Amino acid sequence: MSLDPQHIKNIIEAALLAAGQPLSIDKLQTLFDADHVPAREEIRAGLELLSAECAQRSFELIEVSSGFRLQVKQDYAPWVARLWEERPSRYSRALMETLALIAYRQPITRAEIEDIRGVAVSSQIMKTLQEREWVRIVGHRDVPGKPAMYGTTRQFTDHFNLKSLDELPTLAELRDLDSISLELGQAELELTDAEPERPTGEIVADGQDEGKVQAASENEN
Amino acid sequence: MSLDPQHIKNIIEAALLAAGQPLSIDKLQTLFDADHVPAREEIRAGLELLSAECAQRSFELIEVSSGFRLQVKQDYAPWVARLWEERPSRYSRALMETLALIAYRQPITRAEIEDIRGVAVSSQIMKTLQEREWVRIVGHRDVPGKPAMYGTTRQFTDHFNLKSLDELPTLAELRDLDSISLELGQAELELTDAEPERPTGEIVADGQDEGKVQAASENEN
Amino acid sequence: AVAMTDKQIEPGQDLPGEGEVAAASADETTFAIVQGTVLTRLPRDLYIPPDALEVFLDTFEGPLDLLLYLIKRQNLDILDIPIAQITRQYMVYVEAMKDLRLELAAEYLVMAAMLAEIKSRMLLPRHADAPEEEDPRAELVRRLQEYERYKQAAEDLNAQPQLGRDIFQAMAEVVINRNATKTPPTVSLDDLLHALKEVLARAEMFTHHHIQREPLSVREHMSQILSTLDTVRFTEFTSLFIPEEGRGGIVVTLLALLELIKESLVELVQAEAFGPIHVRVANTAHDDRDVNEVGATA
Repeated sequence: MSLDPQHIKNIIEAALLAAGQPLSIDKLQTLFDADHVPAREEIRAGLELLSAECAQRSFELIEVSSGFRLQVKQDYAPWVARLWEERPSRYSRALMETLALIAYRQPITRAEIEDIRGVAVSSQIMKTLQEREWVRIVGHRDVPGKPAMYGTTRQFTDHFNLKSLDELPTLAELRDLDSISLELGQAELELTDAEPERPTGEIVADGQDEGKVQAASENEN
Repeated sequence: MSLDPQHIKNIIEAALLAAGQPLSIDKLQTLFDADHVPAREEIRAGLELLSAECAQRSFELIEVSSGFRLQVKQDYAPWVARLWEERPSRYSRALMETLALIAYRQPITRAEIEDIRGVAVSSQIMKTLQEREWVRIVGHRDVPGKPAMYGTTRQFTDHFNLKSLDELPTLAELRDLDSISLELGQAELELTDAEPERPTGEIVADGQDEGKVQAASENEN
Repeated sequence: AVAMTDKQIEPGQDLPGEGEVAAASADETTFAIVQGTVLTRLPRDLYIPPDALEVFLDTFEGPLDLLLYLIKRQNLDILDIPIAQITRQYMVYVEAMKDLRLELAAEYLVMAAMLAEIKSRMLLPRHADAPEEEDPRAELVRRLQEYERYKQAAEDLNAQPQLGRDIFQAMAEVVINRNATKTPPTVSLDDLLHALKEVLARAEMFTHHHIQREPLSVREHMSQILSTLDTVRFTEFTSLFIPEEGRGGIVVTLLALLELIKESLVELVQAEAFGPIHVRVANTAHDDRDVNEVGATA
C-alpha cells in the first residue's frame, strides 16, 4: 500500500521543519513505518510537491550536499536579520564627550578636544562620528599644522529633533555647572591654541586614574 | 504608507521560522523599518492570515505565553520523533507532581509541597526543574528561615503548549468537609463544621519529623 | 521465580494504581502483578525477589500514594474509609518493607501512627453532647483528597502536548550577512548634556592640576633665565621671551621674571621711561652664592 502523496509531502515538510538541518532522502525514508516506506521516487515526488507549494510563501526548499532543507527566502533576509541585530549598544563615554564638545564648542580641533578631555581622542571616534554623519570638518585652524576644525551637521540636529543648534540647551542651563568651570574650560582652550602639541602625554600622566579611563574607553566604537 | 498584508504575513512567517522560538507582537514589530512599522492590528491580521494558510500544511501557528510560534502539528509527531535516536526524556511522577504543585499553587515553598505530597522532595528534582527553566524562585516566605517560594516561568507554559496558566487543566474539586461529615452520617453524632479546614499550620505541626523526612528523600528526577 | 525488570513497573506509568491491578482482582489480598502473576498478600512463604518488591514499592510516591492505591483498588469511597481494614493492609506493606530491610521512609511510619490513632479514636464512644467533635478521619480524608487532586493534575500536565515530545518547533535555515545588520546606537539630548557636564567637570579638575604645576614651570623658566643672564652685562628684557613657547610660555616667562625680582635674584634697569628694559643677575645674589660656595668648601 502506498501513501497519499500529500501525506508524504506533509511528513517531509514536518520533518524538515523540525530537524532544522538538511535531511537526505535516505534519512527521510527512515521516518516511515517499516511496512510503508515510500520509494525514493515517492519521496522525490513529495519534495517536488513541497517545493511547488512554497512558491507563494516565505521559505523554499533547497538541495544542499547533505540533503534537502527549508530555508527562508533571500527576499525576507533584511527583515529576518533584525532578529539578531545587536542591541543598539551605547556609545562610549569618550565618544559622547567628544560629540558634546563638538556640538557646544564648534568649530573645534581635535587637539582642543583632547586638551579639554585630558586624554587623546582616538581616530576611531572621529571616524564613527563622521560616518554617522553627525560631525564633519568645517574648516582648518590657521595655526601650524592647519588642524581640521569640526562642527555638527544637519543630521545631528535632526536626530535630536532640533531646528537649529540654538535650540541646544545652553551651557548655563546645565545644573551643577558653575561659571568658573566654564571659564577655566575656555582658558584651557586659549592656552591650547598656542601649544597644540603639548597636551595629552603630560595631562594623562597627571590624572592618576585617567590612564585607566583611556585604556578602558578610548577603544570603544 | 502601509504594507501589503500578504507581505506582512510572509515576513512574520519567515521570522518565526528563522527564530526557532516564540516571538511576541512587539518583537515582530521591531523587524520592520522604523517608518513602516505595522500597527499591532496589522501584525495580528498577518498572523491570522498565516494561521489560515497553515490549515492544509504540516505545521500550525500557536500562541504560547511568550508569543507566537510555528510548530509541527501533533499529528506528525510519530514520524518526526523518528528523526532522533533518543526518545525524549520522561519525567518521574515525583517530578511531575512537584511541578504540578508549583504550577497550581504558586508561590509555594518546598516544605508546602512536601506537606501535600506526604514525602520529601529531593533537591535533585528542584534542581532539574530550575535547570529546565520551568521553575524559579519568586520570593521568600516571611516565616522563620525565609524559605524560597517557587513559581513557574514562561518556558514552562511554552513547553506545555499553554498561552497562560489559566489554560492548565482544571483541578479536581475538593469535596468539602461539611458534606463529607454529612455523608459519613453517623446518626448519633451531630457533626458540625467545627474546624473544617484544619489549615496548613497544623499540618506542618503534624510532620514533627521534618528532619527525617528530609533525609529520606527521593532520588528520582 | 518471578523475574522483574524496570520495564514492567515503570515509574510514571499507572501501574500500581487504578488500572490493571484493580481490574485483576478487588480482593484486598492481591498484592501485585509481577509478569502476569498475581501476588497475594506479602506472604512470607512466597518468595518474591527483593529487587522486584523494591521496584514495586518504589513506585509509590509515599504513604498517601500507598493509601490511595489501597482505597482505589477496592473501589472504596475515599470519604468513607474503613479505617480498621485499611490500617491492617497498610501495615502489611510496612511490615514487608521492614522485613525486606528496604529503606523505609520515615513518612510511612508517621502515617502508620496516624492510622493507629484514628482507629483508636473511632473505637471511642462518642458523646452526643459533644457536637464539636469531628470525625477522626476528617484530616486524613482531607490530605488524601488534596494529594489525589495534585496526583491527577500531574498526570493531566504530563498528558499536555509537550515541546520536543508531541510538538516540534518549526525552523528554517536563514542565510544572512550578520555584519551588515548593525544599527547604530541612538543618543538622547540628555546623554549629550550629561557627557558635556562630565567632560567640563573633568576639565575643571585638570585646571587645578595646571595651577599646581604652574610654579614648577615658572621655576623651570627661572632657572633658564638665570642661566642666560650675566652678572655683568645686561640682557635685553624682550630677548628672554621665546615666541615659540606661545602665549602660555610668555606668561610663564613673565611670572618667572617677576618671581626672580621678588626674590632679588635679578635686577631690572630701565634707563628712561618707555625705554628698553634690561635685566642682569643681581649682585647680592652673586655674593650669596659665593658665600655659600665658600661655606660649602670650607
